Amino acid sequence: MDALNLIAAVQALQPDAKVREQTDQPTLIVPAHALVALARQLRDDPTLRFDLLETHTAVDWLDEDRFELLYLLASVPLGHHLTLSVSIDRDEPVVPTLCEVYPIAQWLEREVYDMFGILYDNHPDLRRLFLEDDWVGFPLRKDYEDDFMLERPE
Amino acid sequence: MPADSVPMPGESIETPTVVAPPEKHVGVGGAMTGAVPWIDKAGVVGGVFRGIRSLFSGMGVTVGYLMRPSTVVTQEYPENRETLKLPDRFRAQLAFNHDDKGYHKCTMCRICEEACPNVSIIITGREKPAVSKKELDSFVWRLDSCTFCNTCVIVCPFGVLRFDGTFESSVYDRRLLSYTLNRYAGPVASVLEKMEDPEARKAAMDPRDPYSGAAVIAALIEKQKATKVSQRAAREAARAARIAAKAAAAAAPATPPEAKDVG
Amino acid sequence: MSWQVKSIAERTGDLLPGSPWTAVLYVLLTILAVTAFVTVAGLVLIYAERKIAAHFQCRVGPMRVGWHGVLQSIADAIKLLMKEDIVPRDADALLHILAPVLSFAGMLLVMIALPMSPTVQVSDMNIGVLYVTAVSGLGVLGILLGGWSSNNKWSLLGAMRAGAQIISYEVSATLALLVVVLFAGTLQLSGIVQSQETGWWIWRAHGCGIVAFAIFLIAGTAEINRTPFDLAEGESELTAGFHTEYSGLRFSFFFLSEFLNMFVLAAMASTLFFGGWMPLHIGHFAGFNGIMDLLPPGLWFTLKTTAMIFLIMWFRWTFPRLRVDQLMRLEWKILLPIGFVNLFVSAACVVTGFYFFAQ
Amino acid sequence: MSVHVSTLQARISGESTASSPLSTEEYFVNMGPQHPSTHGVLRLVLRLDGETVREVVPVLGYIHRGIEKMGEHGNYRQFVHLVDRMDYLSALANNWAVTMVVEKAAKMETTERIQAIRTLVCELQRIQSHLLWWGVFGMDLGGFTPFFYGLREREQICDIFEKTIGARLTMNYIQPGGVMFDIHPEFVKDVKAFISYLKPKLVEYDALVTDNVIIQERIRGIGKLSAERAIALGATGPVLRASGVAHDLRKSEPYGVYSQLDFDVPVGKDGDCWDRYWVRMEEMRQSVRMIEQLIDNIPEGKTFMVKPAAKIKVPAGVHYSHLETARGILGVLLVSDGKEAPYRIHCRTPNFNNLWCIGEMATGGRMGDLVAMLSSIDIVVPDIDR
Repeated sequence: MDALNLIAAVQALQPDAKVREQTDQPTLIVPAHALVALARQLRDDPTLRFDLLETHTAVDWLDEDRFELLYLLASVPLGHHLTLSVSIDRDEPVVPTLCEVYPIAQWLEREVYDMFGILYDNHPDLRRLFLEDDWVGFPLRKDYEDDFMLERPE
Repeated sequence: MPADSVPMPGESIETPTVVAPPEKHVGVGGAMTGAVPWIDKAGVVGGVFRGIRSLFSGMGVTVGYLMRPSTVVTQEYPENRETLKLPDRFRAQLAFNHDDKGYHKCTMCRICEEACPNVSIIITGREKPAVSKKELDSFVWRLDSCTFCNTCVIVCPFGVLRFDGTFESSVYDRRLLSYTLNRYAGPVASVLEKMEDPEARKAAMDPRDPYSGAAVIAALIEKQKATKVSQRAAREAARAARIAAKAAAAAAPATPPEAKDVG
Repeated sequence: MSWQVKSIAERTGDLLPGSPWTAVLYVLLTILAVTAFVTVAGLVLIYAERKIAAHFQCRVGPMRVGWHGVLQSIADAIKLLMKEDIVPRDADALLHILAPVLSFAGMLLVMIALPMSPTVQVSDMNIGVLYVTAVSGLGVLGILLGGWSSNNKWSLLGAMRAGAQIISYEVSATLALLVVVLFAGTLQLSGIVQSQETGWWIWRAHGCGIVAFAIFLIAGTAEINRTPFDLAEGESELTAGFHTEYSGLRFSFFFLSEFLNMFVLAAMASTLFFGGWMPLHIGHFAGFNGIMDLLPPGLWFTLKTTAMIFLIMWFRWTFPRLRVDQLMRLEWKILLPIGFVNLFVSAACVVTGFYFFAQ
Repeated sequence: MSVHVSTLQARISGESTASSPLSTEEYFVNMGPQHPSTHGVLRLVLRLDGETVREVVPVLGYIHRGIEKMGEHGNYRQFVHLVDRMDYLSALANNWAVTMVVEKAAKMETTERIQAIRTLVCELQRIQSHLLWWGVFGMDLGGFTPFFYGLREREQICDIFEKTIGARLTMNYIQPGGVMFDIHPEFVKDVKAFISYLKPKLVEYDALVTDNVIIQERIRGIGKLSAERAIALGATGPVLRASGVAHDLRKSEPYGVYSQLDFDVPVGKDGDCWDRYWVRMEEMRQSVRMIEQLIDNIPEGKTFMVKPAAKIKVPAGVHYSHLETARGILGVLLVSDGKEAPYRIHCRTPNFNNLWCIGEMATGGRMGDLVAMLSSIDIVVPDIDR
């Protein structure tokens, strides 16, 4: 399915979804509360069949005071791709988990929690993935400061 | 696309595949995995014999190598130093290209320093250039942090740098891993070659010790320490200001209703 | 011709006829002889294993210490002696220390019963086979204790595997030994060797010998914990199994006894199935037998044992390891039934006298 | 709302789930971070019942280096050499993944020659990676000798790389805009000699390992992963293909010159360890096929399209591209704000997702099986931790 049809098909499922500009793959901005339901529909719809969550990560838009969560979905049998983008408030970073739809999300979300401190609602096993449990701060946030971090001399 | 023509996982779109691992099962008929009681399995005798034959064929492979000492591939390293030849492009140590007279072409443009991903190249200039505008004092290369990515070599516009295959670079003191690559401090080859008087040339050049890099780095670290203190102070001030601003922003909407109540 | 069997015991008696010190001297001489032999044989075996393994794998092995690394084993021994001897804090210290000694002692005790030539045998017991089977079972005690006392789960897993494995395979190995005992009609090891004067049991017994030999080889390899049955060590699974927590001298005790057990296995296999020090004889074909007798019996024993050891090494450097449940199935479902059937068949052979050159 | 942040300690101090009176007490054991068959510093906390594995809790991060954070502090060209250190056995493919997304985003042009060289070296490296895996697989199953045979052949590929690229492991060869060097004059000859050397060796491998009855008994039928579960768990590469899903980006979304090459995608049936083994062995043969087609047909052309020192500007936005390494799909997600350095760069690494399957595979198996499964997944730990 080509990008335009794909976007139309998804928007039929979730009318709130808006197209995100400046991307090279079809990307839709989805409200956080609609995420799980939409993902389940995307996975189960026989014409879409997004059965593979290829990756999930976050972007810290410090200036706009929000986190953008990116879910890269792919369909193994049909071979098309779709990115879901969810923006959440930087001060209250809570988003529903996708673990029930895509089991792999359990690790991917743990990584994002570890690096960005985004909390996943209903996640069965939310803890840090790479860093130690007592690590302070979330390293991939743009305002993370670490005295040991190497800096390029001017 | 109609739903019934959607391929199932596994029968993906027009991909020529080699399916099915070979059916010749050389196992002993599941006798050892316990999936099937071994007596019930038909052809168990054949399976056992095929299994034993497979063991012998494996033994044949290994003994074949034992019998042929010519297949030994070990290189006994310090003994084969004479014959050991590394390829030209092998990246082991960064080196300066000095011409026959010992001059180099480095103009101190610092492109390599900027291109280096992890500050393994530190270039210092001379305080008082004698002849040309910019003169190289020391070109320090840190082997201890270099990742041998070769970027400095390909970005250099004058072909000053090269990687050579001198791979035996272990030392007992870590500080000795900072090399000064240029043999002398002073102007580039093009400037030196214009100077007619050999004595003047010599005066413009200052010999450099290859192991003096450690001193350069130590000085740099001292300088960075000083700047880091001030930088940290600035950072903390900015952070405090940010927090204050946020608190103020949080307090701001709360204030008017209070005022209202009072009023 | 018949070989005169004369053990060290008798020789010591010749040395000091009628003296009460004979017994003491005998014990001292035995200890000295066996210890010296064990040490030298251990070093040689370790060197041989490293070299043979290397050439199986297109390497050269130790090359630096001495000519082609012949002194490598000695250098390693010195290194092991100088290493720190660690007893883990929460380990059962007494048992931790005792375990390698037990393992080593089991191996040493077997060593005294082996007939290496008509004149080189420490003690020629009339229950030799029974003694060897019984005493070699002592080694498993050392392994179990070592794994249990280390207070390490990996060690414990390795020890439990080893215990289950060695005890299981002991059954098959003994069944295979019994075949030869049946044919030879004696438990005495020198007697078994003598009984092969007209030919080795491996070919005289109409296939029973070959089957028994195969079972003995498999079961024996399993008993000495070598690949493909090295589950007790299981380097890639259990890091080092029962000796994970051992270092220095104590580790070397385990190590040495493992290698010497391989020698014991090879010596037993060659004694029982290949005539031990008995040269290759064919029935009463005196001419051929005479030519074969030109080589001294000690050399025959060495050659056969070396061949056996090489075979065991060959297995190790070719085969992968079995899984623990497959190991048990191999023993109880395959080897043991075959062993029993083989025993009955050979008993029938003995009763009917249906084998080559039966007297 | 039920957001509860847990800790490792809480995770592994669960109660014993012994169900029958015969079952023994369960215990936890740490496999790793230093363990011979975790291939690096991976730590698996195992809940064991005797020899039976009840649960696997992977604990990651022992070699986490923050490559993604480092990427935000340098320019695009400087990021390329960092990804060498992720999956060090497919360093070239990693280079290519970053290069691909940068080239796609910045709309840089390449020549046929560049693409052919990239494809060629990546296929060589796939063989190299699978050879090492083959050796290690044999070693994990207790046979020591395959390790040396595998490394012996791999050494020859490393020598070829050494000549052309100048490095053996961390190459930094494929750059945005081209490849760092043109191929060495002896490259074609060396590769041909290697291919004719490798073919009989592959037959020998079958005699030594593939057909071996012990190997067959040990890896058949264990670690099964159905096609649906493999996709749901995000597995890619040989792990996914062994489960019967013919998903290979070289076929489905061809990059480089793969679309001009004739090759098959090996696919397994049951998704057990044996299928994974077989798929990798067959992939080596397919790679040999590809190299044979390509080696005589490297087109002429430039090998570097831009000046190496030229700054790369990527337009603002989200860019993603992925390719197939020896272990699965490596995707690079690039979020740019139009500046010289990436705003955020994220690598979707194959091993991360493949390792996640071990929990499902190993439960109920035995200790020895766990080692075989872990080896059949072919993990490279730095690629998981990044």
